[in-house]
Amino acid sequence: MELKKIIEALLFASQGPLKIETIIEITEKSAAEVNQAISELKNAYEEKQSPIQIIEIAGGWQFSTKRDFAPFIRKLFKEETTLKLSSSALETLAIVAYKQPITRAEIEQVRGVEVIAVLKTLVEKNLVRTCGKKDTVGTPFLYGTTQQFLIYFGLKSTDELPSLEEINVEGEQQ
Amino acid sequence: MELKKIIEALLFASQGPLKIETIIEITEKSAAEVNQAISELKNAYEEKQSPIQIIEIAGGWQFSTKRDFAPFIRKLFKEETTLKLSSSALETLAIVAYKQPITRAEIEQVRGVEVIAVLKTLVEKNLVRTCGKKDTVGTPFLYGTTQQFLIYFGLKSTDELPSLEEINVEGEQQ
Amino acid sequence: MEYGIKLEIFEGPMDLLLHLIQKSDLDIYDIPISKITSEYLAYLNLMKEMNLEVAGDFLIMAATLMRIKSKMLLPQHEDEDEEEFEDPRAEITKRLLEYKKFKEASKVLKINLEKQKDVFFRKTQPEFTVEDFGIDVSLFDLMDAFRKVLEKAKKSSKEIIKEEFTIEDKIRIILSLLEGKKFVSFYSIFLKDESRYSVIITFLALLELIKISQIYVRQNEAFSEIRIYRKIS
Repeated sequence: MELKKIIEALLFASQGPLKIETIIEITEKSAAEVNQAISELKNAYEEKQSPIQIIEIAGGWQFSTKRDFAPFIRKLFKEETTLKLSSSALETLAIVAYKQPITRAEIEQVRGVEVIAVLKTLVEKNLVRTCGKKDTVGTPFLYGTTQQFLIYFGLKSTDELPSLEEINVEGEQQ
Repeated sequence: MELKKIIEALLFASQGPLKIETIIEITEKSAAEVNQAISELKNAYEEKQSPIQIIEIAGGWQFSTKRDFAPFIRKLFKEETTLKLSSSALETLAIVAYKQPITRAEIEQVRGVEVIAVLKTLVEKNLVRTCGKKDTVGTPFLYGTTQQFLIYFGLKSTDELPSLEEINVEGEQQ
Repeated sequence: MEYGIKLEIFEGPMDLLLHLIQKSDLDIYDIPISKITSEYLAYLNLMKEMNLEVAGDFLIMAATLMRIKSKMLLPQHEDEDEEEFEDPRAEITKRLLEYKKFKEASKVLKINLEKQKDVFFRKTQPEFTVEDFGIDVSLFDLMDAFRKVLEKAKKSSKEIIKEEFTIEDKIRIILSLLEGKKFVSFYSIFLKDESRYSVIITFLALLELIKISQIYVRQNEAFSEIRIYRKIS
Protein backbone atom coordinates (compact mmCIF):
# COMPACT_ATOMS: atom_id res chain seq x y z
CA MET A 1 0.00 0.00 0.00
CA GLU A 2 1.30 3.39 -0.97
CA LEU A 3 2.79 5.31 1.97
CA LYS A 4 1.28 8.58 0.75
CA LYS A 5 -2.22 7.12 0.92
CA ILE A 6 -1.69 5.64 4.36
CA ILE A 7 -0.57 9.05 5.60
CA GLU A 8 -3.55 10.68 3.91
CA ALA A 9 -5.92 8.29 5.71
CA LEU A 10 -4.13 8.87 9.02
CA LEU A 11 -4.29 12.65 8.65
CA PHE A 12 -7.97 12.38 7.84
CA ALA A 13 -8.85 10.28 10.87
CA SER A 14 -6.55 12.01 13.35
CA GLN A 15 -8.26 14.16 15.91
CA GLY A 16 -5.45 16.67 16.09
CA PRO A 17 -2.07 17.45 14.56
CA LEU A 18 -0.25 14.24 13.69
CA LYS A 19 3.41 14.06 14.69
CA ILE A 20 5.99 12.74 12.25
CA GLU A 21 7.12 10.33 14.97
CA THR A 22 3.63 8.86 15.22
CA ILE A 23 3.47 8.34 11.45
CA ILE A 24 6.90 6.69 11.49
CA GLU A 25 5.81 4.40 14.30
CA ILE A 26 2.57 3.38 12.60
CA THR A 27 3.90 2.94 9.07
CA GLU A 28 7.32 1.59 10.10
CA LYS A 29 9.01 3.73 7.49
CA SER A 30 12.04 5.98 7.80
CA ALA A 31 11.78 9.66 8.68
CA ALA A 32 13.11 10.52 5.22
CA GLU A 33 10.44 8.45 3.51
CA VAL A 34 7.66 9.91 5.64
CA ASN A 35 8.82 13.49 5.14
CA GLN A 36 9.10 12.91 1.41
CA ALA A 37 5.58 11.44 1.29
CA ILE A 38 4.07 14.32 3.29
CA SER A 39 5.76 16.84 1.06
CA GLU A 40 4.42 15.13 -2.06
CA LEU A 41 0.95 14.85 -0.56
CA LYS A 42 0.96 18.51 0.40
CA ASN A 43 1.98 19.50 -3.13
CA ALA A 44 -0.65 17.25 -4.68
CA TYR A 45 -3.38 18.97 -2.68
CA GLU A 46 -2.03 22.38 -3.64
CA GLU A 47 -1.75 21.53 -7.32
CA LYS A 48 -5.28 20.32 -7.68
CA GLN A 49 -6.48 23.47 -5.90
CA SER A 50 -8.32 21.43 -3.32
CA PRO A 51 -10.38 23.29 -0.74
CA ILE A 52 -8.49 21.13 1.75
CA GLN A 53 -4.87 21.76 2.62
CA ILE A 54 -2.22 20.03 4.66
CA ILE A 55 -0.68 22.34 7.20
CA GLU A 56 2.03 22.04 9.79
CA ILE A 57 0.73 23.13 13.13
CA ALA A 58 1.54 22.60 16.81
CA GLY A 59 4.38 20.23 16.04
CA GLY A 60 2.44 18.04 13.66
CA TRP A 61 0.58 17.82 10.38
CA GLN A 62 -3.10 18.35 9.92
CA PHE A 63 -5.79 18.73 7.29
CA SER A 64 -7.70 21.96 7.30
CA THR A 65 -10.07 23.72 4.98
CA LYS A 66 -8.79 26.78 3.18
CA ARG A 67 -9.67 30.18 4.56
CA ASP A 68 -11.78 31.04 1.47
CA PHE A 69 -14.35 28.47 2.49
CA ALA A 70 -14.75 29.80 6.02
CA PRO A 71 -18.00 31.67 5.27
CA PHE A 72 -19.68 28.43 4.23
CA ILE A 73 -18.30 26.40 7.10
CA ARG A 74 -19.31 29.11 9.52
CA LYS A 75 -22.89 28.73 8.31
CA LEU A 76 -22.63 25.02 8.99
CA PHE A 77 -21.54 25.62 12.56
CA LYS A 78 -23.83 28.55 13.11
CA GLU A 79 -25.03 27.20 16.45
CA GLU A 80 -21.53 26.57 17.73
CA THR A 81 -20.08 29.85 16.56
CA THR A 82 -22.79 31.93 18.12
CA LEU A 83 -22.00 32.76 21.67
CA LYS A 84 -25.24 33.43 23.40
CA LEU A 85 -24.94 35.96 26.17
CA SER A 86 -27.72 37.78 27.92
CA SER A 87 -27.18 41.42 28.73
CA SER A 88 -26.91 40.59 32.40
CA ALA A 89 -24.18 38.11 31.49
CA LEU A 90 -22.40 40.80 29.50
CA GLU A 91 -22.58 43.25 32.40
CA THR A 92 -21.28 40.68 34.86
CA LEU A 93 -18.53 39.71 32.46
CA ALA A 94 -17.43 43.33 32.16
CA ILE A 95 -17.24 43.66 35.94
CA VAL A 96 -15.17 40.48 36.25
CA ALA A 97 -12.91 41.56 33.40
CA TYR A 98 -12.08 44.91 34.97
CA LYS A 99 -12.09 44.08 38.63
CA GLN A 100 -10.53 40.63 38.60
CA PRO A 101 -9.82 38.88 40.85
CA ILE A 102 -13.22 39.57 42.33
CA THR A 103 -15.59 37.67 44.62
CA ARG A 104 -19.23 36.99 43.92
CA ALA A 105 -20.30 39.31 46.74
CA GLU A 106 -18.24 42.12 45.22
CA ILE A 107 -19.88 41.65 41.82
CA GLU A 108 -23.31 41.67 43.47
CA GLN A 109 -22.33 44.86 45.24
CA VAL A 110 -21.86 46.53 41.86
CA ARG A 111 -24.78 45.00 40.01
CA GLY A 112 -27.20 45.14 42.91
CA VAL A 113 -28.59 41.72 42.05
CA GLU A 114 -27.70 38.11 42.71
CA VAL A 115 -25.24 36.92 40.10
CA ILE A 116 -24.82 33.27 41.06
CA ALA A 117 -26.72 31.93 38.03
CA VAL A 118 -25.09 34.36 35.62
CA LEU A 119 -21.63 33.53 36.99
CA LYS A 120 -22.34 29.84 36.57
CA THR A 121 -23.27 30.45 32.92
CA LEU A 122 -20.11 32.45 32.33
CA VAL A 123 -18.01 29.69 33.89
CA GLU A 124 -19.79 27.08 31.73
CA LYS A 125 -19.11 29.13 28.62
CA ASN A 126 -15.48 29.22 29.66
CA LEU A 127 -15.39 33.00 29.83
CA VAL A 128 -14.88 33.20 33.59
CA ARG A 129 -13.04 30.87 35.95
CA THR A 130 -12.24 30.69 39.61
CA CYS A 131 -8.67 31.77 40.32
CA GLY A 132 -8.11 31.23 44.00
CA LYS A 133 -9.81 32.24 47.21
CA LYS A 134 -9.92 35.55 48.96
CA ASP A 135 -8.18 35.72 52.31
CA THR A 136 -11.22 37.06 54.17
CA VAL A 137 -14.17 35.79 56.20
CA GLY A 138 -15.49 32.60 54.59
CA THR A 139 -12.57 32.58 52.08
CA PRO A 140 -14.86 33.12 49.09
CA PHE A 141 -13.83 32.17 45.56
CA LEU A 142 -12.17 34.79 43.40
CA TYR A 143 -13.22 35.03 39.78
CA GLY A 144 -11.26 36.11 36.72
CA THR A 145 -11.54 35.93 32.94
CA THR A 146 -10.19 33.05 30.88
CA GLN A 147 -7.97 32.88 27.84
CA GLN A 148 -11.10 32.03 25.90
CA PHE A 149 -12.51 35.40 26.93
CA LEU A 150 -9.51 37.14 25.38
CA ILE A 151 -9.90 35.12 22.19
CA TYR A 152 -13.59 35.88 21.86
CA PHE A 153 -13.13 39.57 22.40
CA GLY A 154 -10.00 39.82 20.30
CA LEU A 155 -7.75 40.96 23.12
CA LYS A 156 -4.09 40.11 23.51
CA SER A 157 -4.39 40.39 27.28
CA THR A 158 -6.67 41.98 29.85
CA ASP A 159 -4.21 44.91 29.84
CA GLU A 160 -5.73 45.84 26.50
CA LEU A 161 -9.01 46.69 28.19
CA PRO A 162 -9.36 50.45 28.73
CA SER A 163 -7.46 51.18 31.92
CA LEU A 164 -9.50 51.09 35.09
CA GLU A 165 -7.02 53.27 36.98
CA GLU A 166 -7.68 56.08 34.56
CA ILE A 167 -11.38 55.85 35.23
CA ASN A 168 -10.83 55.81 38.97
CA VAL A 169 -8.68 58.89 38.80
CA GLU A 170 -11.45 60.67 37.00
CA GLY A 171 -13.81 59.61 39.73
CA GLU A 172 -11.59 60.92 42.50
CA GLN A 173 -11.75 64.36 41.00
CA GLN A 174 -15.37 64.58 42.05
CA MET B 1 -16.36 29.58 -6.34
CA GLU B 2 -16.95 26.10 -7.67
CA LEU B 3 -19.92 24.35 -6.00
CA LYS B 4 -18.08 21.03 -5.94
CA LYS B 5 -15.29 22.57 -3.91
CA ILE B 6 -17.64 24.25 -1.48
CA ILE B 7 -19.39 20.93 -0.90
CA GLU B 8 -16.02 19.23 -0.49
CA ALA B 9 -15.06 21.74 2.18
CA LEU B 10 -18.41 21.39 3.92
CA LEU B 11 -18.28 17.59 3.93
CA PHE B 12 -14.76 17.77 5.22
CA ALA B 13 -15.62 20.11 8.07
CA SER B 14 -18.88 18.43 9.05
CA GLN B 15 -18.79 16.18 12.07
CA GLY B 16 -21.71 14.05 10.98
CA PRO B 17 -23.69 13.16 7.90
CA LEU B 18 -24.49 16.29 5.93
CA LYS B 19 -28.04 16.54 4.62
CA ILE B 20 -28.67 17.64 1.06
CA GLU B 21 -31.08 20.23 2.46
CA THR B 22 -28.33 21.74 4.59
CA ILE B 23 -26.00 22.00 1.59
CA ILE B 24 -28.76 23.62 -0.46
CA GLU B 25 -29.42 26.11 2.31
CA ILE B 26 -25.78 27.04 2.73
CA THR B 27 -24.82 27.19 -0.93
CA GLU B 28 -28.14 28.60 -2.15
CA LYS B 29 -28.08 26.24 -5.12
CA SER B 30 -30.80 23.98 -6.47
CA ALA B 31 -31.21 20.37 -5.36
CA ALA B 32 -30.35 19.23 -8.88
CA GLU B 33 -27.11 21.21 -8.89
CA VAL B 34 -26.12 19.94 -5.44
CA ASN B 35 -26.90 16.33 -6.29
CA GLN B 36 -24.95 16.61 -9.53
CA ALA B 37 -21.95 18.11 -7.72
CA ILE B 38 -21.98 15.41 -5.02
CA SER B 39 -22.15 12.71 -7.64
CA GLU B 40 -19.19 14.21 -9.53
CA LEU B 41 -17.22 14.65 -6.33
CA LYS B 42 -17.89 11.08 -5.30
CA ASN B 43 -16.69 9.82 -8.68
CA ALA B 44 -13.60 11.99 -8.59
CA TYR B 45 -12.55 10.49 -5.26
CA GLU B 46 -13.16 7.01 -6.58
CA GLU B 47 -11.23 7.62 -9.78
CA LYS B 48 -8.11 8.89 -8.08
CA GLN B 49 -8.25 5.86 -5.75
CA SER B 50 -8.20 8.08 -2.72
CA PRO B 51 -8.06 6.46 0.71
CA ILE B 52 -11.00 8.72 1.51
CA GLN B 53 -14.47 8.08 0.14
CA ILE B 54 -17.80 9.87 0.13
CA ILE B 55 -20.63 7.72 1.41
CA GLU B 56 -24.33 8.15 1.92
CA ILE B 57 -25.23 7.35 5.50
CA ALA B 58 -27.89 8.16 8.09
CA GLY B 59 -29.78 10.49 5.78
CA GLY B 60 -26.77 12.47 4.60
CA TRP B 61 -23.34 12.44 2.99
CA GLN B 62 -20.08 12.00 4.78
CA PHE B 63 -16.36 11.45 4.16
CA SER B 64 -14.88 8.29 5.60
CA THR B 65 -11.68 6.33 5.21
CA LYS B 66 -11.72 3.14 3.16
CA ARG B 67 -11.72 -0.16 5.00
CA ASP B 68 -8.24 -1.14 3.77
CA PHE B 69 -6.70 1.56 5.92
CA ALA B 70 -8.38 0.47 9.15
CA PRO B 71 -5.30 -1.40 10.49
CA PHE B 72 -3.24 1.79 10.36
CA ILE B 73 -5.92 4.06 11.76
CA ARG B 74 -6.63 1.67 14.58
CA LYS B 75 -3.02 2.04 15.68
CA LEU B 76 -3.64 5.74 15.94
CA PHE B 77 -6.34 5.33 18.57
CA LYS B 78 -5.11 3.98 21.84
CA GLU B 79 -8.55 3.48 23.22
CA GLU B 80 -10.80 0.91 21.65
CA THR B 81 -13.18 2.86 19.47
CA THR B 82 -15.26 -0.11 18.38
CA LEU B 83 -18.75 -0.38 19.74
CA LYS B 84 -19.19 -3.59 21.69
CA LEU B 85 -22.68 -4.97 22.20
CA SER B 86 -23.76 -8.11 24.02
CA SER B 87 -26.05 -10.45 22.15
CA SER B 88 -28.93 -9.47 24.43
CA ALA B 89 -28.30 -5.82 23.57
CA LEU B 90 -28.18 -6.71 19.87
CA GLU B 91 -31.44 -8.63 20.15
CA THR B 92 -33.16 -5.76 21.88
CA LEU B 93 -31.73 -3.30 19.37
CA ALA B 94 -32.99 -5.44 16.49
CA ILE B 95 -36.50 -5.47 17.96
CA VAL B 96 -36.46 -1.69 18.45
CA ALA B 97 -35.04 -1.13 14.95
CA TYR B 98 -37.69 -3.20 13.21
CA LYS B 99 -40.72 -2.44 15.35
CA GLN B 100 -40.17 1.21 16.26
CA PRO B 101 -41.86 3.01 17.87
CA ILE B 102 -42.18 0.30 20.50
CA THR B 103 -42.74 0.23 24.26
CA ARG B 104 -40.61 -1.62 26.77
CA ALA B 105 -43.46 -4.04 27.52
CA GLU B 106 -43.75 -4.89 23.83
CA ILE B 107 -40.02 -5.63 23.61
CA GLU B 108 -40.27 -7.80 26.71
CA GLN B 109 -43.16 -9.67 25.13
CA VAL B 110 -40.88 -10.70 22.26
CA ARG B 111 -37.76 -11.42 24.25
CA GLY B 112 -39.49 -13.05 27.21
CA VAL B 113 -37.19 -11.25 29.65
CA GLU B 114 -36.96 -7.91 31.39
CA VAL B 115 -35.15 -5.43 29.17
CA ILE B 116 -34.93 -2.40 31.41
CA ALA B 117 -31.17 -2.66 32.01
CA VAL B 118 -30.39 -3.42 28.37
CA LEU B 119 -32.58 -0.54 27.17
CA LYS B 120 -30.77 1.79 29.56
CA THR B 121 -27.42 0.71 28.08
CA LEU B 122 -28.69 1.26 24.54
CA VAL B 123 -29.94 4.72 25.46
CA GLU B 124 -26.61 5.54 27.13
CA LYS B 125 -24.74 4.40 24.02
CA ASN B 126 -27.01 6.73 22.04
CA LEU B 127 -28.33 3.93 19.86
CA VAL B 128 -31.88 4.11 21.15
CA ARG B 129 -33.91 7.07 22.32
CA THR B 130 -37.38 7.70 23.61
CA CYS B 131 -39.60 9.15 20.91
CA GLY B 132 -42.90 9.96 22.57
CA LYS B 133 -45.39 8.13 24.68
CA LYS B 134 -47.93 5.53 23.70
CA ASP B 135 -51.56 6.56 24.04
CA THR B 136 -52.50 3.59 26.21
CA VAL B 137 -52.85 2.68 29.90
CA GLY B 138 -49.99 4.26 31.83
CA THR B 139 -48.81 6.15 28.70
CA PRO B 140 -45.53 4.24 28.50
CA PHE B 141 -42.49 5.61 26.65
CA LEU B 142 -42.01 4.65 23.03
CA TYR B 143 -38.50 3.78 21.87
CA GLY B 144 -36.85 4.20 18.50
CA THR B 145 -33.35 4.14 17.01
CA THR B 146 -31.07 7.18 16.71
CA GLN B 147 -28.99 8.64 13.88
CA GLN B 148 -25.97 7.23 15.71
CA PHE B 149 -27.46 3.77 15.24
CA LEU B 150 -27.59 4.31 11.47
CA ILE B 151 -23.99 5.48 11.45
CA TYR B 152 -22.68 2.59 13.52
CA PHE B 153 -24.50 0.09 11.36
CA GLY B 154 -23.73 1.79 8.05
CA LEU B 155 -27.34 2.39 7.04
CA LYS B 156 -28.80 5.24 4.97
CA SER B 157 -32.07 4.96 6.87
CA THR B 158 -34.04 2.34 8.79
CA ASP B 159 -35.72 1.50 5.46
CA GLU B 160 -32.41 -0.03 4.48
CA LEU B 161 -32.68 -2.74 7.14
CA PRO B 162 -33.03 -6.10 5.41
CA SER B 163 -36.65 -7.18 5.56
CA LEU B 164 -37.35 -9.80 8.19
CA GLU B 165 -38.74 -12.05 5.48
CA GLU B 166 -35.45 -11.77 3.59
CA ILE B 167 -33.48 -12.88 6.59
CA ASN B 168 -33.32 -16.60 6.26
CA VAL B 169 -35.34 -17.84 9.18
CA GLU B 170 -33.81 -21.26 8.73
CA GLY B 171 -30.43 -19.48 8.76
CA GLU B 172 -27.28 -20.71 10.38
CA GLN B 173 -28.07 -22.49 13.58
CA GLN B 174 -25.39 -22.20 16.16
CA MET C 1 -21.13 -31.21 31.40
CA GLU C 2 -22.22 -29.70 28.15
CA TYR C 3 -24.79 -27.40 29.72
CA GLY C 4 -22.20 -25.97 32.05
CA ILE C 5 -20.47 -24.09 29.28
CA LYS C 6 -23.62 -22.90 27.60
CA LEU C 7 -25.30 -21.89 30.81
CA GLU C 8 -24.57 -18.22 30.72
CA ILE C 9 -25.20 -17.49 27.09
CA PHE C 10 -28.96 -17.85 27.20
CA GLU C 11 -30.61 -14.50 27.00
CA GLY C 12 -33.84 -15.71 28.54
CA PRO C 13 -36.46 -18.44 28.47
CA MET C 14 -37.23 -17.85 24.77
CA ASP C 15 -33.57 -18.26 23.91
CA LEU C 16 -33.31 -21.44 25.98
CA LEU C 17 -36.44 -22.89 24.43
CA LEU C 18 -35.24 -22.13 20.93
CA HIS C 19 -31.90 -23.70 21.74
CA LEU C 20 -33.55 -26.89 23.02
CA ILE C 21 -35.64 -27.15 19.86
CA GLN C 22 -32.76 -26.49 17.50
CA LYS C 23 -30.35 -28.75 19.40
CA SER C 24 -32.58 -31.77 18.81
CA ASP C 25 -33.54 -30.57 15.33
CA LEU C 26 -37.22 -30.46 16.26
CA ASP C 27 -39.99 -28.99 14.14
CA ILE C 28 -40.91 -25.62 15.57
CA TYR C 29 -44.43 -26.01 14.11
CA ASP C 30 -44.95 -29.34 15.85
CA ILE C 31 -43.12 -29.10 19.16
CA PRO C 32 -43.11 -32.33 21.19
CA ILE C 33 -44.23 -30.41 24.24
CA SER C 34 -43.73 -33.21 26.75
CA LYS C 35 -40.11 -33.77 25.72
CA ILE C 36 -39.33 -30.06 25.60
CA THR C 37 -40.96 -29.40 28.97
CA SER C 38 -38.88 -32.03 30.72
CA GLU C 39 -35.68 -30.81 29.07
CA TYR C 40 -36.53 -27.26 30.03
CA LEU C 41 -37.19 -28.24 33.66
CA ALA C 42 -34.00 -30.30 33.75
CA TYR C 43 -32.10 -27.24 32.66
CA LEU C 44 -33.68 -25.12 35.36
CA ASN C 45 -32.74 -27.75 37.95
CA LEU C 46 -29.20 -27.66 36.68
CA MET C 47 -29.14 -23.92 37.15
CA LYS C 48 -30.31 -24.36 40.73
CA GLU C 49 -27.73 -27.07 41.39
CA MET C 50 -25.05 -24.70 40.20
CA ASN C 51 -26.39 -22.13 42.59
CA LEU C 52 -27.34 -19.84 39.75
CA GLU C 53 -30.20 -17.53 40.31
CA VAL C 54 -33.13 -18.67 38.21
CA ALA C 55 -34.82 -15.52 37.01
CA GLY C 56 -38.59 -15.23 37.35
CA ASP C 57 -38.89 -15.12 33.58
CA PHE C 58 -37.62 -18.70 33.39
CA LEU C 59 -40.18 -19.85 35.96
CA ILE C 60 -43.05 -18.18 34.13
CA MET C 61 -42.07 -20.03 30.98
CA ALA C 62 -41.88 -23.30 32.94
CA ALA C 63 -45.45 -22.71 34.13
CA THR C 64 -46.57 -21.92 30.58
CA LEU C 65 -45.02 -25.09 29.24
CA MET C 66 -46.65 -27.22 31.93
CA ARG C 67 -50.00 -25.64 31.24
CA ILE C 68 -49.70 -26.43 27.53
CA LYS C 69 -48.62 -29.96 28.37
CA SER C 70 -51.66 -30.57 30.55
CA LYS C 71 -53.99 -29.14 27.90
CA MET C 72 -52.48 -31.49 25.34
CA LEU C 73 -53.38 -34.41 27.58
CA LEU C 74 -57.06 -33.50 27.64
CA PRO C 75 -59.11 -35.62 25.24
CA GLN C 76 -60.22 -33.90 22.09
CA HIS C 77 -63.96 -33.71 21.46
CA GLU C 78 -64.87 -35.80 18.48
CA ASP C 79 -67.49 -33.44 17.18
CA GLU C 80 -65.07 -30.54 17.18
CA ASP C 81 -64.31 -29.10 13.80
CA GLU C 82 -60.69 -29.34 12.74
CA GLU C 83 -60.54 -25.68 11.96
CA GLU C 84 -62.02 -24.60 15.23
CA PHE C 85 -59.65 -26.76 17.21
CA GLU C 86 -56.96 -24.61 18.65
CA ASP C 87 -53.63 -26.21 19.26
CA PRO C 88 -52.54 -25.30 22.82
CA ARG C 89 -49.04 -24.87 21.39
CA ALA C 90 -50.13 -22.22 18.87
CA GLU C 91 -49.36 -19.29 21.15
CA ILE C 92 -45.87 -20.43 22.14
CA THR C 93 -45.05 -21.40 18.54
CA LYS C 94 -46.03 -17.92 17.39
CA ARG C 95 -43.91 -16.30 20.07
CA LEU C 96 -40.94 -18.53 19.30
CA LEU C 97 -41.14 -17.74 15.59
CA GLU C 98 -41.32 -14.03 16.37
CA TYR C 99 -38.35 -14.26 18.72
CA LYS C 100 -36.36 -16.32 16.23
CA LYS C 101 -36.95 -13.68 13.58
CA PHE C 102 -35.36 -10.97 15.70
CA LYS C 103 -32.56 -13.22 16.88
CA GLU C 104 -31.65 -13.71 13.22
CA ALA C 105 -32.06 -10.00 12.58
CA SER C 106 -29.66 -9.25 15.42
CA LYS C 107 -27.07 -11.47 13.73
CA VAL C 108 -27.47 -9.47 10.53
CA LEU C 109 -27.01 -6.28 12.53
CA LYS C 110 -23.89 -7.70 14.09
CA ILE C 111 -22.41 -8.32 10.63
CA ASN C 112 -23.19 -4.70 9.73
CA LEU C 113 -21.49 -3.52 12.88
CA GLU C 114 -18.39 -5.60 12.12
CA LYS C 115 -18.20 -4.17 8.61
CA GLN C 116 -18.66 -0.60 9.79
CA LYS C 117 -16.00 -0.75 12.45
CA ASP C 118 -13.32 -0.45 9.78
CA VAL C 119 -14.78 2.79 8.49
CA PHE C 120 -13.51 5.92 10.19
CA PHE C 121 -15.09 9.33 10.12
CA ARG C 122 -13.57 12.68 10.86
CA LYS C 123 -14.09 13.76 14.41
CA THR C 124 -12.17 17.01 14.35
CA GLN C 125 -14.12 20.21 14.38
CA PRO C 126 -12.68 23.03 12.37
CA GLU C 127 -10.83 25.52 14.50
CA PHE C 128 -12.58 28.81 14.62
CA THR C 129 -10.95 32.15 15.07
CA VAL C 130 -12.41 35.31 16.52
CA GLU C 131 -13.85 36.50 13.23
CA ASP C 132 -15.75 33.25 12.86
CA PHE C 133 -17.85 34.04 15.87
CA GLY C 134 -21.03 35.96 16.03
CA ILE C 135 -22.96 37.17 18.99
CA ASP C 136 -26.63 36.96 19.64
CA VAL C 137 -26.73 40.15 21.66
CA SER C 138 -27.06 43.40 19.77
CA LEU C 139 -26.51 46.86 21.16
CA PHE C 140 -30.25 47.31 20.93
CA ASP C 141 -30.76 44.28 23.17
CA LEU C 142 -28.33 45.72 25.62
CA MET C 143 -30.13 49.06 25.71
CA ASP C 144 -33.40 47.30 26.12
CA ALA C 145 -32.07 45.47 29.12
CA PHE C 146 -30.96 48.73 30.63
CA ARG C 147 -34.40 50.18 30.03
CA LYS C 148 -35.84 47.38 32.11
CA VAL C 149 -33.37 48.04 34.87
CA LEU C 150 -34.39 51.67 34.69
CA GLU C 151 -38.05 50.79 35.14
CA LYS C 152 -37.22 48.66 38.14
CA ALA C 153 -35.07 51.43 39.57
CA LYS C 154 -37.93 53.95 39.34
CA LYS C 155 -40.01 51.77 41.62
CA SER C 156 -37.33 51.54 44.29
CA SER C 157 -35.97 55.06 43.90
CA LYS C 158 -37.34 56.17 47.27
CA GLU C 159 -34.60 54.24 49.00
CA ILE C 160 -31.97 56.25 47.23
CA ILE C 161 -32.21 59.66 48.65
CA LYS C 162 -28.77 60.91 48.15
CA GLU C 163 -26.91 60.48 44.90
CA GLU C 164 -23.69 62.27 44.31
CA PHE C 165 -23.91 62.27 40.52
CA THR C 166 -26.28 64.01 38.19
CA ILE C 167 -26.70 63.32 34.48
CA GLU C 168 -24.64 66.43 33.77
CA ASP C 169 -21.84 65.06 35.93
CA LYS C 170 -21.90 61.80 34.08
CA ILE C 171 -21.87 63.50 30.68
CA ARG C 172 -18.77 65.35 31.75
CA ILE C 173 -17.15 62.11 32.94
CA ILE C 174 -17.90 60.28 29.71
CA LEU C 175 -16.54 63.13 27.62
CA SER C 176 -13.44 63.34 29.77
CA LEU C 177 -12.90 59.61 29.35
CA LEU C 178 -12.97 60.17 25.61
CA GLU C 179 -10.49 63.01 25.74
CA GLY C 180 -7.42 62.28 23.65
CA LYS C 181 -8.85 58.93 22.61
CA LYS C 182 -10.55 57.70 19.50
CA PHE C 183 -12.96 55.61 21.54
CA VAL C 184 -13.64 54.01 24.89
CA SER C 185 -15.21 50.66 25.62
CA PHE C 186 -18.92 50.64 26.35
CA TYR C 187 -18.34 48.78 29.59
CA SER C 188 -15.61 51.10 30.80
CA ILE C 189 -17.99 54.00 31.36
CA PHE C 190 -19.93 52.01 33.97
CA LEU C 191 -16.98 50.73 35.90
CA LYS C 192 -16.98 53.15 38.75
CA ASP C 193 -20.73 53.06 39.19
CA GLU C 194 -21.15 51.36 42.53
CA SER C 195 -24.94 51.38 42.61
CA ARG C 196 -27.68 50.55 40.20
CA TYR C 197 -28.86 54.13 40.35
CA SER C 198 -25.44 55.34 39.37
CA VAL C 199 -25.37 52.93 36.42
CA ILE C 200 -28.69 54.28 35.27
CA ILE C 201 -27.52 57.86 35.51
CA THR C 202 -24.48 56.98 33.42
CA PHE C 203 -26.67 55.27 30.88
CA LEU C 204 -29.02 58.22 30.70
CA ALA C 205 -26.00 60.44 30.19
CA LEU C 206 -24.90 58.20 27.36
CA LEU C 207 -28.32 58.40 25.72
CA GLU C 208 -28.30 62.16 26.13
CA LEU C 209 -24.89 62.41 24.45
CA ILE C 210 -26.13 60.26 21.57
CA LYS C 211 -29.21 62.46 21.30
CA ILE C 212 -27.22 65.64 21.12
CA SER C 213 -24.86 64.01 18.61
CA GLN C 214 -21.78 64.34 20.77
CA ILE C 215 -20.97 60.65 20.56
CA TYR C 216 -21.88 57.54 18.62
CA VAL C 217 -21.83 53.93 19.72
CA ARG C 218 -20.90 51.08 17.49
CA GLN C 219 -19.65 47.55 17.28
CA ASN C 220 -16.93 47.34 14.65
CA GLU C 221 -17.32 43.65 13.93
CA ALA C 222 -19.28 40.72 15.21
CA PHE C 223 -18.29 39.98 18.74
CA SER C 224 -15.86 42.79 19.15
CA GLU C 225 -16.43 45.10 22.07
CA ILE C 226 -19.03 47.83 21.88
CA ARG C 227 -17.22 51.14 21.61
CA ILE C 228 -18.17 54.73 22.23
CA TYR C 229 -16.71 57.23 19.77
CA ARG C 230 -16.63 60.99 20.01
CA LYS C 231 -18.24 62.68 17.07
CA ILE C 232 -15.87 65.00 15.32
CA SER C 233 -17.73 67.94 13.95
